[in-house]
Amino acid sequence: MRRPYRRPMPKTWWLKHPHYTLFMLRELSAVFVIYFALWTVCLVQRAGQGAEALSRFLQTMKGPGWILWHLIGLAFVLLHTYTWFATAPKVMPVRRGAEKVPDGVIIAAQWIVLLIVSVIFVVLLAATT
Amino acid sequence: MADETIILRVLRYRPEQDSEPTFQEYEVPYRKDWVVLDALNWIKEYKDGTLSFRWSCRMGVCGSCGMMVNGRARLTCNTFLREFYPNPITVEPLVNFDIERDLVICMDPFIEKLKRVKPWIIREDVKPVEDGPYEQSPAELYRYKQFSMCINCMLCYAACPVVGLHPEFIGPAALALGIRYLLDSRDQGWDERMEEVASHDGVWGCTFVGECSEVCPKHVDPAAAIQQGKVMATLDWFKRLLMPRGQR
Amino acid sequence: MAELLKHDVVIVGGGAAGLRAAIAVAERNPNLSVAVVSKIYPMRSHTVSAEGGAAAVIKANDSFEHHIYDTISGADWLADQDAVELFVHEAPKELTLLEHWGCPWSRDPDGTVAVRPFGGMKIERTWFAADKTGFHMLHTLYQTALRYVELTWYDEWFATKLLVDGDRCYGVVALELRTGAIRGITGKAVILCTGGAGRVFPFTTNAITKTGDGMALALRAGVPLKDMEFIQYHPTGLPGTGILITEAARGEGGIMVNKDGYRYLQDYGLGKPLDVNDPRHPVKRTMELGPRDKLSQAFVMEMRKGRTLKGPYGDYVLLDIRHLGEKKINEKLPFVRELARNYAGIDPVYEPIPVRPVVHYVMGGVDTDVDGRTVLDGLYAAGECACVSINGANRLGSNSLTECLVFGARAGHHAAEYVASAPDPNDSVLQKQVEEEAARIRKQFLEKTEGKERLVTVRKDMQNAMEDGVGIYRTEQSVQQALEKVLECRERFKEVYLDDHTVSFNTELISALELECMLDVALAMCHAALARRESRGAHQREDHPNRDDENFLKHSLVVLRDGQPKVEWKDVVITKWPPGERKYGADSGLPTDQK
Amino acid sequence: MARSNEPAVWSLFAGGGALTALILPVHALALTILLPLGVIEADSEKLVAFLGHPLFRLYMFVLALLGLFHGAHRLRFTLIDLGLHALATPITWLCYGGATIGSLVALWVAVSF
Ligand SMILES: Cc1cc2nc3c(=O)[nH]c(=O)nc-3n(C[C@H](O)[C@H](O)[C@H](O)COP(=O)(O)OP(=O)(O)OC[C@H]3O[C@@H](n4cnc5c(N)ncnc54)[C@H](O)[C@@H]3O)c2cc1C
Ligand code: SF4
Ligand code: F3S
Ligand code: FES
Repeated sequence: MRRPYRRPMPKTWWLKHPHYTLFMLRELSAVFVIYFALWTVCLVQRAGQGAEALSRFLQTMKGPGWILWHLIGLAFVLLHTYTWFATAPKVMPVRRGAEKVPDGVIIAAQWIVLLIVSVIFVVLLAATT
Repeated sequence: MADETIILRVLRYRPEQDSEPTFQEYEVPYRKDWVVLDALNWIKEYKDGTLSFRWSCRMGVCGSCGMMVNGRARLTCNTFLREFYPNPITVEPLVNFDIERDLVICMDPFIEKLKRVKPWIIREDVKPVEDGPYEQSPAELYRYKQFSMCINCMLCYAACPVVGLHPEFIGPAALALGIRYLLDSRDQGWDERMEEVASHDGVWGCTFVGECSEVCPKHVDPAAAIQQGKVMATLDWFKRLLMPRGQR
Repeated sequence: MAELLKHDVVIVGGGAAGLRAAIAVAERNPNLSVAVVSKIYPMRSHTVSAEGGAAAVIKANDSFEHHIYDTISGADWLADQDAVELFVHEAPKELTLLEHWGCPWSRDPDGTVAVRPFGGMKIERTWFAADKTGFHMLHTLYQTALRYVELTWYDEWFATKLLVDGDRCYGVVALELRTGAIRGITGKAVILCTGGAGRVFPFTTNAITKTGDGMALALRAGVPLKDMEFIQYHPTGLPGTGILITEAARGEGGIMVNKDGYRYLQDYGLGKPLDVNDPRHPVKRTMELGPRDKLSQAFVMEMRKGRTLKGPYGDYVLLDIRHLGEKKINEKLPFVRELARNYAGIDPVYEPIPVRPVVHYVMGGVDTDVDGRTVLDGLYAAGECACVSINGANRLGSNSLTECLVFGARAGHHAAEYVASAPDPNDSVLQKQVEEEAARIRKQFLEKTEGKERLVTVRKDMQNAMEDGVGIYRTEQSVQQALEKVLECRERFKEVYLDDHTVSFNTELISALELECMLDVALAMCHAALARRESRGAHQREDHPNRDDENFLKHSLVVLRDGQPKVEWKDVVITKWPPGERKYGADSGLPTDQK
Repeated sequence: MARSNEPAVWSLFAGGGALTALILPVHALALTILLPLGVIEADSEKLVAFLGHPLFRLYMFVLALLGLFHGAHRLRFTLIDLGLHALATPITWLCYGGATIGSLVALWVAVSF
């Protein structure tokens, strides 16, 4: 005689273990990726309306609410970066012969690239403005 | 030391008498070198012969003793009591599977999924045995070796929320196995196997929660296998898109 | 009563032997319907825990002659030489097939299959997949078998009895675990591949499932069990759990020392030790690479001299692989490291591993010929539950996995041919037997209302009796005592009362059925051990310390005649290799050495 | 089972993930925080020139395209995983549809500068 019992999956499954919660936060970072992308479109659009419009826009963004919001966004973006880099060696393992290049090396390499890109970005911004 | 004990809270479900699972507590002698499985066996042998669970090798290689120990999917034959002592230990059957009885889950869906990825060497030209083994360099071996270490313990299925949310998902272990064969230099079954691996229920079901690899006792890293499978499937898709049928 | 489940061939067991047999039947005749009955899911079978490797001649420096000689001398000349010859010749083909099916054999840099030395071998010839050979072989076989639609899988069905009509075997009675249904699974041929019986002893490398079921089923059906007195102790099991540390650890250069750090094996006719840093170390057929029986016996001698270490789980010695270094250990022996860390609490990279001899393998089994045939038409056996015999008085490490393949395949092929001409079964006769067996099980276990014995106490008493009486060294008296205790346990078994009287997934019932089998197997072991009044290989009678080819160059056969076990004898087949002295160490005799 | 066309969106998701992981930290920090706060001092005219430079407009478009598809892809699965399995199809349309519209807007802003 069989009567298999099916256990329902609770809607709050992602609160059951810190790993799942972290996963949800990682996925949530997508909201801020979208946000920052759209924000940038707005920024350029304002710039297109001239220096004055742009100044007004930036003036609004100076408000503490906006700054706080962007800081939170930045934190999520960093979480995205951190998790994305950490998974790269899994998605695209690099091999030298039979040996796998250690994950740490690949992760470190990405952070170095990030650093270089960031410096270039800031230098370009500062130099031209 | 001989008198020390530890409490095991064990989920019981007997289809002939219970309408739903309930917890039962057992007080078990505590030994530093006992694993959870030893405690369960002690219960079965001396206290309550009606408790059912699966096990065989007791050395972490047959894959039959997977259960939820304090909410985590573990092999009970290498999960030591000392990790929890003196706190009670909760033992439940693996989640995301139906309970057959007590700690025994129904494996049918898993076996079906294993078959789906065609986990065997597919060849157009079969080499006669007399001509000896295929050559495979250590480097070629290591491309898939890690993904061939799976003991089918299904801990990853219990850990993966997608398996619970979306029962058709082929799941981490079976996909890792499919990818193991895709990566094997001796295999020529790429197209056939890709039909399943690159399907909606295949690698594309995975949202990269990554917990499958966290719980895997054999470091198979099915999450990595699946992500590599996504890359393989994507390259393959573009190739099919760009190349006319005849040239593939 | 439910219908019979009808097939052409019924295979009992989903280990290496059973799966190989299943594939063999399907390949030989795709029109046949094959049932694979296994009490656990096939990939859980104990083959999965085999670590070290599988032997077959593949390298240019090796020869069939060497493999044959190593096997026969290792067997202390009790192996049938025609069988060994055939085995050695078919071995490379079988391992190659496994390679073609995807087995991830470890490789040499040039892409050919790598080999390692094992105990008792003159030339290294053990194919391996790191130290998880059995695991990889079993999963390769299972996965390959999944492609054959001819196979019907009876996973988690427990075979309790052979169906016999007249002088032919027509299937089994089996219990489906999850429903508790007891059904007849019929076919014109049955291949028993149920594995060994290490659990008859308290301290074993074997999984809980190795309870000699197939041997007991055959014995009850009147088929003889051969050479049951030969029980292999593996010299390196972890104290307490009995978990195996593979011989490959020594094959790669590991050494064994006693409590004084002394390589004691040199005192027991196994040659002189070389320094571990000497490039010639480890020397084959010497010291740590001697055969298992000799090494286990040496341990007992050391213990008697008080030169072993004492631990909570009895005496032990040390297996030291530290000098291999972390890199080599990780590459060649990762599982050894994992097991030692988990179950002995030490890391072998930094500390020696505590080990002691532990029951590992039953050389004996269901008496078969080289095609797996038994004296009962339609009944075949292969793998550890069978005795062909190639293992004689002591199995050579890594021959057994290969044996499962070679003789699993042969049994499968032969059975596929046999069913074409065998007469159809008489279903009503079989149906009646199924009903009787179902009634027996219900009456004896499920519907019983009282009884004063607990399963575990009977089992433990039997196991301890066997360890005490039929261990590494035996005497007439010790075996006699064991026999009496086993008989007593059989009586007490009738008084066993189960807690569980339900039908779905009743694992307590399964344990009871297994114990019933073990009691029969233990009985056969005792009778055979009493009858063989000589010392040979793994059977060491202190009251008869020498080998006696005059009287005992014979296989023992235990048969049930009118319900009573009787010991009969059968000649060993000697073809080209007359019995000689087993020599290990510097002067290990080899035909080629004499040239 | 048939092969899925998921690679079409997945490649955008993966490209977007990589790009945003690399550039968004400094991008967000510099443009959305440091610039408004005046930590990075910028003359408005020059800033307009910088933001209006064809290269920056191209960058803005690529960031929007890949970023939006990356985000849409994740959002889609997150919503489904949170229990909206039954609405999988509309969610999918909504997410990628939104990303497409957003990308078109970005293209228009970039071109019409
Ligand atoms: C720890 C360990 C390490 C080893 N290492 C090596 C090695 O390195 N090299 C080597 O050559 N050999 C090795 N051996 C020996 C070798 O592994 C075994 O002899 C071999 O695997 C036996 O295979 P088998 O197919 O006969 O049986 P098993 O693999 O034991 O399979 C038995 C099958 O029978 C089924 N079964 C049993 N009873 C019933 C029943 N009543 N009803 C239904 N089904 C039933 C089981 O479910 C199982 O599927 C090792 C053994 C052990 C214990
Ligand atoms: S991938 Fe790991 S966790 Fe999953 S079944 Fe295989 S061994 Fe178990
Ligand atoms: S946990 Fe599940 S979602 Fe993917 S990465 Fe592992 S299969
Ligand atoms: S009992 Fe085999 S893995 Fe635990």
